[in-house]
Amino acid sequence: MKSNKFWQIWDRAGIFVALLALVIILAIINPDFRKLPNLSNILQQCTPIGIAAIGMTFVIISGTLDLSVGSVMALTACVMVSLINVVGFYSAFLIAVTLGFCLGLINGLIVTQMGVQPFIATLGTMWVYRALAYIYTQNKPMQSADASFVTWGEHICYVPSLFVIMVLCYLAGYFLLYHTPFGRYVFAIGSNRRAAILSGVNVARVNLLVFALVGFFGAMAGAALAVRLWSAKADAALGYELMVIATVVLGGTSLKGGSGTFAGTFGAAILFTVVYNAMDMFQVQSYWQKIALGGILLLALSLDGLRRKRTIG
Amino acid sequence: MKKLESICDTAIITLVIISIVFITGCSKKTNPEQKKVIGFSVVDMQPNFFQEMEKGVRQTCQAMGYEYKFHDQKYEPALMLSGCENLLTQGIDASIISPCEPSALGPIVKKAKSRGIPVVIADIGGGGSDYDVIVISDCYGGGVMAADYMAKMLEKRPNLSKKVGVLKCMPGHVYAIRRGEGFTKRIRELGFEVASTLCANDVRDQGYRVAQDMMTAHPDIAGIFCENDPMSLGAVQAVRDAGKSAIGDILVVGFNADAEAIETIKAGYMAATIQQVPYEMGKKCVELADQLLKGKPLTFSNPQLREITISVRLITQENVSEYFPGKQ
Amino acid sequence: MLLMFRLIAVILPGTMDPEILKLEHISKFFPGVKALDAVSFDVTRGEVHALVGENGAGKSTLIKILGGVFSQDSGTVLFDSADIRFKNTHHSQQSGISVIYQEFNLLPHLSVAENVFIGREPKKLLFLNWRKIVQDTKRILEQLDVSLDPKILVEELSVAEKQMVEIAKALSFKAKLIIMDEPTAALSENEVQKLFAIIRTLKAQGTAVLFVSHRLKEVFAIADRITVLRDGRFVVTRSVNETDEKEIIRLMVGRDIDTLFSKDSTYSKSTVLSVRKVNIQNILKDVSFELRKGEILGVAGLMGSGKTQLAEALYGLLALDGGDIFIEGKRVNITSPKEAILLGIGFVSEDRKSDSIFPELSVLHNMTMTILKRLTRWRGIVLNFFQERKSLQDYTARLDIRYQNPHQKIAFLSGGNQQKVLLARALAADCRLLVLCEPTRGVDVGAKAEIHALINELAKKGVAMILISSELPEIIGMSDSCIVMHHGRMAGYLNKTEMTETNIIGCATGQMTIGLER
Amino acid sequence: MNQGRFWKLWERFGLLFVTLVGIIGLSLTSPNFLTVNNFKNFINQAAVVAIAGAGMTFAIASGSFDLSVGSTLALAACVGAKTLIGGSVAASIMASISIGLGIGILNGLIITKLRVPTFIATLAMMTIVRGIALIYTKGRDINVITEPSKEAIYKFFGGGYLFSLPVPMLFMAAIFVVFYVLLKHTPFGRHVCAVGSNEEAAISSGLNVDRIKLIVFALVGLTTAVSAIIQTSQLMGVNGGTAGLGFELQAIAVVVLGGTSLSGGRGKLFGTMMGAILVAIANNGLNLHNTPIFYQYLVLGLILLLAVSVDGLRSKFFRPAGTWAER
Repeated sequence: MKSNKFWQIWDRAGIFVALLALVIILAIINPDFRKLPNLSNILQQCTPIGIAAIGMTFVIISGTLDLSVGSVMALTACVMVSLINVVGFYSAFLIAVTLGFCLGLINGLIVTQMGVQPFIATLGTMWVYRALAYIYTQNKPMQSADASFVTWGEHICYVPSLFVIMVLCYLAGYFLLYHTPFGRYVFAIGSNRRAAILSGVNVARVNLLVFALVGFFGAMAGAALAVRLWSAKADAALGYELMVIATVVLGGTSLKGGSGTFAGTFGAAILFTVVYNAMDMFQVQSYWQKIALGGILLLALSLDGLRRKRTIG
Repeated sequence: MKKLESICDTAIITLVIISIVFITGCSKKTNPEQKKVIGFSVVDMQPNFFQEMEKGVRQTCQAMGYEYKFHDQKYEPALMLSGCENLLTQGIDASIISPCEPSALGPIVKKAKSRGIPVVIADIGGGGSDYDVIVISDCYGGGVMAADYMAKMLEKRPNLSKKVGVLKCMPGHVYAIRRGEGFTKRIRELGFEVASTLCANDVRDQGYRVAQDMMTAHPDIAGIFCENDPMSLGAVQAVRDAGKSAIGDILVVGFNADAEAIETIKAGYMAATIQQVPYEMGKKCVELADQLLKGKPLTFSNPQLREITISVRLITQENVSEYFPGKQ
Repeated sequence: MLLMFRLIAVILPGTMDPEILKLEHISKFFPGVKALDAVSFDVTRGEVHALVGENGAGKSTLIKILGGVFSQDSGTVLFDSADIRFKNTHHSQQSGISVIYQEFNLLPHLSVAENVFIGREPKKLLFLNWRKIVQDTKRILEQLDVSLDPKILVEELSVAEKQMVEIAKALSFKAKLIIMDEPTAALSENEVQKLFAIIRTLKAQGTAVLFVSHRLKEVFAIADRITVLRDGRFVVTRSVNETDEKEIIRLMVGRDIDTLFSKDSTYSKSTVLSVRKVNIQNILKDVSFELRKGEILGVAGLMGSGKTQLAEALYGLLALDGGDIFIEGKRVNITSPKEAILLGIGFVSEDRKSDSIFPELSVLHNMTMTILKRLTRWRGIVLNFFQERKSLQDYTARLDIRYQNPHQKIAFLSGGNQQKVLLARALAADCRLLVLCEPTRGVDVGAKAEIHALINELAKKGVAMILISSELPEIIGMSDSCIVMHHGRMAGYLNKTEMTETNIIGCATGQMTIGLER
Repeated sequence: MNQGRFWKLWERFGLLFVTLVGIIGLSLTSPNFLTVNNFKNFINQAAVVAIAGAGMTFAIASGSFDLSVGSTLALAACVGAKTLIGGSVAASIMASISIGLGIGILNGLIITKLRVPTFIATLAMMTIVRGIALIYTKGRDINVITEPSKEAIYKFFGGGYLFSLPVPMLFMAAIFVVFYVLLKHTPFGRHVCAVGSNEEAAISSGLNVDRIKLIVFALVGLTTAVSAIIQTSQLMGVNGGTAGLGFELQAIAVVVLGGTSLSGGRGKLFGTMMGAILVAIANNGLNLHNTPIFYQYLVLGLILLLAVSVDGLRSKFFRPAGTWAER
């Protein structure tokens, strides 16, 4: 029981301990890293993936996956930026988010109504949405004459407004997951689908909503990306889906479903950014950066795996 | 229990943030009386072109006694932004950027300007941002050059048709689009038909396949222009596999003069390529940065765009050995 | 004595000692738990040795050690007079032990034949010898006289058929010792008889059988000796003719338990549920019955008789092709479990592992899953944790569920307690009609008695219940009236007096029909 | 029941039917489609994906999949090409094969010994191997220009003919026959399905699950290496950074297109082959009609979605009598 307790704490806090250690070490050995502007950069740089990871956490807890999130980010971002001139930022943003929600719904419908495995369904839509983004933009970079929206990318005394928004999103997600019946159903489905059905959970509807959430937060992330880049392009966020999934898993959410935490995802999102940032600071050759990222993932999960192996006995 | 856990989570998060702030509190400014730093952010260290350019910048920096900091965008706008931000925080005095996404230059240039750091754009495009100067190799001109050459060669062979094809790079690379435009416009003027324009995603295997399909769709095609050299190498292979020659039967002209392309031309498999001078471009960029730091005035080849164009040259069977003596 | 036997065994290999299996001071620890504490007993050749004890007594752990899943922390296993420490499942199979685990270990996407011979497929050169595999499987199945096509995929089989495949698999080993963990749990009466016949033949051939069951009637019917475990400790080994059920139960539980299966029939006249000529194509035909407030209706029948589907239909899982269901006189059309719950129908499924519990979730969350909507503030948006806790505590008190804290994962609870949590889940949605499928399957005697008492109490409170069970004594003891299914039809509608084992089996096997005019 | 028959037929021949429809449609719309030359083209293109797909089919049948094949292809190709420049053809082949096998086994070890979830393990390996390939080639293209004799031999694998049939096609056919026998008629093949079907049961049936998984991933690596060799010999060169980008998802897609379910326990090898051919034909057709690249993404996505939706709907509406839907 005692060792269990320890591992429980480790499951929840391990990522933060690692993050804390990393930050402190880096801050001590690298003067550039510990500059305030740099740290606020880190907080800003982690927003797109961080926000996208919220939806992904939901979907992974419910025992499935969504590979289309990168494409959703690109498509919604392009639509948003292209519309800013026409309808202004706020309405454009609303439209983009609604679009994202709908794209998510489409994924959900394919999964629940057509009975397609989520991995394949979203793999398909990943290609389709990407294609739509290309077709919509005709590969021209989307820029808006009215550049007022970029003010969202600025800091308030070193705290990036995007990061604040991200934190708010996380609080919302946390509330949704732990304080509403819906959140409880998400866990139920991930843990035992048949039992969920027998308990009168409307599995199809919950699944649908989960995918819609991924789309929604995907759109938010897309918007964040556009705000950071002052522009959007059809090939933006290429391959982000895997990064996002990696983040969620590194945060301690099991791909088997039924268990997971938001705090973990949050920590993992920051951790990845810190690592990237540090590697730039130390002028690590970009080829080695790939290896480093893969290594971290392996390390983290093999620790986990070995532990599980031991407790199984 | 659950409440307790959630509390512990939030506690940890706040702890992290606090500690960050605390650490920054004890951080000190880096002292100014050391040699000046030039930061270079490159599109992607995979194409030879940019590897050459990076070499140019690096070696010139060392030659002129600047400290050199480097970043690779890996063709990812978000990384370009964060990388450049990181360079700025590393206290560079001048920045040279070859942007993978010109339209996303805005925030970077603004940040740099706000710290009074001059920005030199190396090739590709300025995306309408407020940069100091852009050194750009004449991609459009190169396209035209390729068209002229192809026309000239095809005139010599009346038995061939007047159909040509274009292999395009991944959608939306500004420089590549310019090359394509240059070629297409010119070759049409010269009375040829661009029978097929297909994208081969920059890469060799796609180049090979798409070229094959192109030849199937238009068996009588007489020439293929490729917007970069990996694709042209793929095309050459496709032509050879079809039992034809890429010099005689289907003229393949590439762009970039990658080392591999030069080898292939020397080996007599490929007709021509357009040589850019990335090394010189890198060198030029550093010199300009130097002038800007010293506050000297610049002379533009196109003032309103603050543009300095670097001309390109055509490498063919005839002149390859004179420009590239010896093995690469 | 033992030493001598061993010496002999060493000196002259021809002679062998009478024990096939000898356990000496086997102990096994898990983090925090002492699963087995110096357990020693022996099984002689050609004997049927029953191993009984409450859940958590350490039976499963012991079996897993013999099966090579775990290895003991201390103590020795003498198997076939050799001191063996099983490295893995393969090793123990090689040595001549075959285990029928309680939770099925079958491969749904493979055929019956492949499942029987998995890991030991007969080969021609490098390739599978399909013909031999299929023929051998057929032979074994015929032995069991089960009519199954060896080529059919296991995923298409019913629970009982799967159990039969498990048994066939175990037989195919030609093992010296066969361990059966709750082999009859999924079987109906006459399938159990078949199994016993086989066990007797095995016994005659000199194969030893270690028979683990909660059903003492069966234990006494088949076993020669009985070993009782309690809380991981060895209690006693008795031969059946020296003891009786009451004593064994006392030894298992450590206390006396009032007689099982008793229901004082007190139900009012008001009808809760009435089912009229319900049809489902090729599954159910013209099933009709009445159920009054506080009445318990038993449903008996062989496997594939449609009794499970009847329950699922009532719970809105299967759509009806015809017939009407009335609840308190109102005609209702139940199309989903959700609606069923809203109509006050509770459901406890027959397969706890795959259909009922949420293993990753806590006891609390498992119990309140059906009633979350009611435990909320602000029009069902925000969960009210306080109410949630409260409702759990209510039922914990009423059902006497034992757990460490509400956030303990349900997977760590004993079968009995899990079942109680599930009952609580069903009841929580204040239900007037409770559908129980095999409510005491894989539950130990103590918990079983408690659950029966609970059912009684609920009946007194006026809850009408449908009790589907393959344990005749349970049905006869608990229910006020009982219907017997045969090939999707009702073969009998018996009242308290007509409920006898002979009647029920007669109807179930289609030899007679009783009381259908009602 | 009649419908049941239809679905059985569809399961068998649906993909073939669709492919034929596609072929007919294309040969009507574009005159150059139905030429020997073009047939050779798209069969060669199909072979590269299909062969890796054969390995992937095993992985999926065993209930997991491998995201690292793209990077593996790149590294195997790079090493092969480098050795070809220096040494003999045989050496280069050996080099590619051993790299493929090595990475496959490494994957297997990480998954079985370190107990890392397959998805993550192979995802991590994907980036790591890619990084290694880049470092190995210093990010430069490798361009194979050697004496014609050697080149001729090496080109045989990707572009040659045997009995006037394209060699890659023969490779594909051979590998698929072998793998089919392996999967359906050897204990190992059945054990792979067993692991994919129910791992715990497989363990308690005395199967050495770890070893099986290890072999499966080794097979994936091996087939990927073969694909790499064929592609390299077609291109006579490779770029470590760009070769096989997104190849992993393509491979998985063709396997699923072929009717193998990701839930494991079954493998439809010839479906995989048909899937690869179908995709190749689709791309080929779009190129012949001069369609922009991004419509190819669109078509690929839609084909995949349609194919799997049909199966999904089938399983939704036709389930065994007396069982209830799980959605």
